[in-house]
Amino acid sequence: MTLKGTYSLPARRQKVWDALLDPGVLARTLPGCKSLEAVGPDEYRMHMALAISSLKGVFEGKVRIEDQQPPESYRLTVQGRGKIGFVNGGGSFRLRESEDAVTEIEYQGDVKAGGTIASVGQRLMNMTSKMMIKRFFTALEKELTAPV
Amino acid sequence: MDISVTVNGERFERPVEPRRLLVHFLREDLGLTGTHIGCETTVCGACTVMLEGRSVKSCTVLAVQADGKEITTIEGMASNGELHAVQEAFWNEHGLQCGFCTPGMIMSVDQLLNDNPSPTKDEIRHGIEGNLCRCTGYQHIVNAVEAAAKAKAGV
Amino acid sequence: MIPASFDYSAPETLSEALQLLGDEEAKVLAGGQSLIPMLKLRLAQPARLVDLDRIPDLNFIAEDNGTIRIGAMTTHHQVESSDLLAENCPLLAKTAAHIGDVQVRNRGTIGGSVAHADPAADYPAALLALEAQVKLVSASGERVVALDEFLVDALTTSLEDGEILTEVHVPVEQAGVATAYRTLIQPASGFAIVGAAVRLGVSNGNVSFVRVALTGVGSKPYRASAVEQALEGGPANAEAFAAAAAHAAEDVDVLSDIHASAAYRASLAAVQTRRALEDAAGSA
Amino acid sequence: MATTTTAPKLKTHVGERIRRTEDPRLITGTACYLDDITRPGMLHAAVLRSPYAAARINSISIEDALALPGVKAVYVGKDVESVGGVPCAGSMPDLRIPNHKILAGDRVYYVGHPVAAVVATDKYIAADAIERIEVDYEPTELVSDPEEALQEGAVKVHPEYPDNVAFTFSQEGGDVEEAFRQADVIVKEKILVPRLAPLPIETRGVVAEYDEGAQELTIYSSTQIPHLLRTQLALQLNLPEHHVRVIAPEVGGGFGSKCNVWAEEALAAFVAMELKQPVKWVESRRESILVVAHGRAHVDTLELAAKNDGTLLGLKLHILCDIGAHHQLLTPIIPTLAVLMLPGLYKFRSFKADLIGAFTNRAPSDLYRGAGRPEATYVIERMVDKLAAEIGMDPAEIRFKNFPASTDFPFNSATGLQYDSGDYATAFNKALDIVDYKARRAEQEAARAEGRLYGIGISTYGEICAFGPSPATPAGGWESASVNVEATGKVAVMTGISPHGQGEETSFAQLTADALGIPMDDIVVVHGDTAKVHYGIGTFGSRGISIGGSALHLALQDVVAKATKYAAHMMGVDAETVTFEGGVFSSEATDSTLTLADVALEAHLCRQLPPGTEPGLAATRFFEPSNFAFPFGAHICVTEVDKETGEVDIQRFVAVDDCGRIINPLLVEGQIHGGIAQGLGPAFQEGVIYDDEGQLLNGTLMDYSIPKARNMPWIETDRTETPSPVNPLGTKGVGEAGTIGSLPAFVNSVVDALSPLGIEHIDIPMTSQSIWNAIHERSRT
Repeated sequence: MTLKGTYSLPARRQKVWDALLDPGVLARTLPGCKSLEAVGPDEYRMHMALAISSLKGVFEGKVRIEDQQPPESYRLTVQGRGKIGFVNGGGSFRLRESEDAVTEIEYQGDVKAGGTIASVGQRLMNMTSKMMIKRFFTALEKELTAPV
Repeated sequence: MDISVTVNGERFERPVEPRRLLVHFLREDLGLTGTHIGCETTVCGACTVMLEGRSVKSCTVLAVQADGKEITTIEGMASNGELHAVQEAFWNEHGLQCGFCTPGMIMSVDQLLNDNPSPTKDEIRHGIEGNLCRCTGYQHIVNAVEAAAKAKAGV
Repeated sequence: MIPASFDYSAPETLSEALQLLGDEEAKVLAGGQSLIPMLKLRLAQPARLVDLDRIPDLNFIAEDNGTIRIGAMTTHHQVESSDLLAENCPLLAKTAAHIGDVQVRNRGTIGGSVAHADPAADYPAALLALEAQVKLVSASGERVVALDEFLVDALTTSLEDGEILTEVHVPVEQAGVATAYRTLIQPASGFAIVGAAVRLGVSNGNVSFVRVALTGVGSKPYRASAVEQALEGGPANAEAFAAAAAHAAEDVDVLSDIHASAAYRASLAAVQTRRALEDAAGSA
Repeated sequence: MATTTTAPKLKTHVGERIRRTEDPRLITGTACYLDDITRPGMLHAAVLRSPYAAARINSISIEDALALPGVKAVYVGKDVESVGGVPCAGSMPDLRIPNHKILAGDRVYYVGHPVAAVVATDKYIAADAIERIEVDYEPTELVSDPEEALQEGAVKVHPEYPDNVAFTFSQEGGDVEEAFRQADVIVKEKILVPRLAPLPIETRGVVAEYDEGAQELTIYSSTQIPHLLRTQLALQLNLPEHHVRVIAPEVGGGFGSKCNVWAEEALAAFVAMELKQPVKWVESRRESILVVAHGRAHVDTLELAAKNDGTLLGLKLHILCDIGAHHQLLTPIIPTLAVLMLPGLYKFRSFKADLIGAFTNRAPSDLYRGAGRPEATYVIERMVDKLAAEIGMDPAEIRFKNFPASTDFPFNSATGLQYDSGDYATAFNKALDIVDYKARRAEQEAARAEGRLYGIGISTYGEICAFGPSPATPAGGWESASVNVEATGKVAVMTGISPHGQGEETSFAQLTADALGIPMDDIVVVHGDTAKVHYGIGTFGSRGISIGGSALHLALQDVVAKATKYAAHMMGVDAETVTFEGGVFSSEATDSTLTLADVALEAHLCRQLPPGTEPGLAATRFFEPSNFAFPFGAHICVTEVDKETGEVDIQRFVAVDDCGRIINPLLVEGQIHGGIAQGLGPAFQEGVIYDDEGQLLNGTLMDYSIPKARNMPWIETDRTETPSPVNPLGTKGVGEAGTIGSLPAFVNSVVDALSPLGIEHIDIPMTSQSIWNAIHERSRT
């Protein structure tokens, strides 16, 4: 399944970039992320507990940041495995700063699921993925606009 | 948990795990294997039974939810050796082939005719959409429902 | 398929239920027609289920002062076959008849459905068109919120931890307002690919009142305000309906899945909205 | 003994609409299906399946599962290495059969591949234990699409082979190149026939029990082929066949999916022998959709050469069959049947077909109702329609033009089959009359003038069934039957046929009642237990009545001959003077008569048997047919398509079928209706969807859509009866006809409806979305 879209954040591009690559920020903003620990350069092990209504899944996964072109673009891949199957996602993020210090993030990526979630959850896949992205950006926006 | 359920007029008391599905309780704990399991997602209707007089899919009801309630299964449809009108009609009209969906189908048809004693063909098809049959193409089932309706009305 | 273990309670009063829900891992069981399949697939593994079925005050349909209150544990079948609703809120009764199949309607409840917030469920289209409200009760009090605010996103509501949806409120239908619900369903699940609910009042050939809401199109059912605005006060004829219905999926992030692409859903949203408007106009 | 004065009615059962004798147990819930079986001390098994389409298994940790109270054992691949692999009966010269282990070894090849099995005292515990097994998978590259699988440099499903070709098969008849040179018109099309889940409402299941003292393994399996399963299990487990007993209990539908030998059957047998406790495994619906061999799975490329007057000259075909990662029992054989039946009902002068079976990282494909014939009929019926449109000829007329005449039979098809008997034009005319074809075309013209999309679809189909004869059937094409007239006068019929909904208990009792002149209530039809009946091949390919019924017919003749001899002896007359009618022996030589029961009792008591005759009144016969039988018919479908939503309203569906002589019209109608439902499913709703990672995306009945009551049109049935000369009953078979005949009628009707928009073909399933897409693309350009 392909996902793409744009999201505008009220912050300068460098600030957004720094946040996006900050494991501390990621740990707080990735939906369901319980812990994120570095296992290599730009590579993290992640423990996720996703909960949407009564749907619940615990995933162990890997997050990798690749092809960094600061502060313009990078690729993010996420792999998660759990009892109800696995989810692999990869996407590119492109950052553009407009006048009045607003940064627009354009993302495009693929999400692939396997196991139970693939064979029973198709109806929910698209909407939950979109929801995850929305949750992520909303959390990121909160993070960026929080008073320091 | 201990539950007490009246099935086909007989009261049963059994301990069950909260997660035990009603269909497993009926089939395995009470030995009433006429109710079948065809899917896990509340679609096929093979497990249909009457709970407090309304048809339900017993794979999507917990046994504990039925505590203190009354259930009728396919085994309770015939009485005193006489087939129920719906059973008789399914037999006469060849409303079944492999028979696996049939008990659930009969329970649904009973519900349908209780709600609407003289349904049209369209109403019959609508009334049994919670029951999948892979053998008959439904046509003889529709005939059977019409025949049962007539028999029940005494015409 | 077999659920993972959980504890089960079937309280007989609401306050007892609220107390039991204090536990973070507890989940309300309100009919179970969506929840139990998820338990069986082990996509949901709550520690405790709190079954509302034995609380007597949650199953009723009553009218007072122009508002119809429906208890959360009222089944779809009860809504579908209620004389009170058939007379005073026909849109809701006919929408209930579209849900799932007979067995599901015998077991599934309006409160369970609304709180589950499935974006393809039938009820929300009618309820949004009816500007319905839901009553939410917690140990610390109760609140009544508009359904539009209650539904946050797919499978997500503004229900707080420890809160229970106890009632759905809809208005007694106004005189002279005709209603219709049109769906195109996904043939396997019976869920709406697109469902459009319409309330339409016409006087002197012009639209005097209109409410349009859609389900299945986006990740959240919604009021199609652009359609309503295009119709309000204008002529109630086929051209106007078609022109207005074209706005049905405007500004909506339309869902796409293996059953229907976003383009198809958006097109269906317009077609079904137009047809529902025509149905309502024809039945008035 | 009284003399009867009025002649008894000779045939009171065969040909009558008789309600079924098997139904009382089915409508009262007292029938015993597989999951209804319990044995003392029975354990419950659950299978852990791969979530990956291709992966190496680095390790499997089972300790957590074993630690769960109630768990008896956990098995992984290495534990069951002594058990033979899942068998495949194909025999092409270049056939590659990878080792199909009953549990994966160090690799998995498709999503759903069995990886481990848990055995516990309770199925709830088994389900919990499955979740506690930790498998360290290392995903590897994979190929999910069959066309990609054959590309140069494609990922290899089985690294031990140089490419993904599982087998090839070619056939040629006549001079096809010459035909294409002579052609006025050549039409081409690429047609996809998606994978279908067979989906009987009862999933698979097996109970295995081992009697250590008797060394007897008893396998209860929801199977269509108990004897073939016994043979294969004996081979897999290295047991003498007579130490294996297979029982098919009440079987809740099969549609070909239970005409197979499954890994789980051998697994359950192995576990029962290891643990010395009975064990049950019942498949979940999700497993069923995921791994029960899917049917069809073709990518067909066709070219049809013809004259401008509609004369068909030649056909070229390339079939790519996606067989999945492993073979099941008949995987390579099914698409070859499609090749053989491709000429359909038409006098093609030439023909050339190439078939490639491709390995992919998907679940195996194998037979599903119709098995090869729906694929063939669908594509040829589409191509004939396409040709008719191309040359501006009526699709009915082009069919009449190319039928062999009824006097041309036996008719040799372009692929070398000999069609036994037929009268295609009569059946077709009957269907055209019922639907009032001319009136429908006029209605179409009027509808089109209003801009409505109204279509009339025709399918004149032929098929091959009543499988035998043996040299052309992989497992043997014969069948057995025994008749035993018991001392009480009641009759037991034992058949090698193993019905699962077809109603042979009734139709066999009808044959027996008429042959012996006794009421059906006095007859018991026994089947599905290898310890009770002679070896038989089983129920598939509409062989029940034609082959099994014919064996019964022969055995009944033997019994009557024997009884006549005894009766003559008892009456003291010459056997030649004895007649047997309506269950009564009489002779003009004397006034006395004897009933069958009188004779049966004497045959058991043996007080006055003729010297040199054997006691008892029983006979066993085996029947080998001389050829396949070739049913045919015409289906016509009238539809209107909703331009805006893509929904299809089926207004009429007429089916005129000829399945040879008919034993019970009620049962034949039931088979036709059900068959048509399984043609409608793939036409509009069905088809498993895989993504490019080999994940099956519609794995439950919430997403995989089979017809519900409201999806089915009212079916108007009629028939012609052209007896088959290849068996003594003259029957042909009807199990597949509806499925084969209806699909092209549905599709041709929708394409006909859409043709004013310039649409020439639409692939199945024709969902409202896909029809909307086709309309939408046209209206954009």
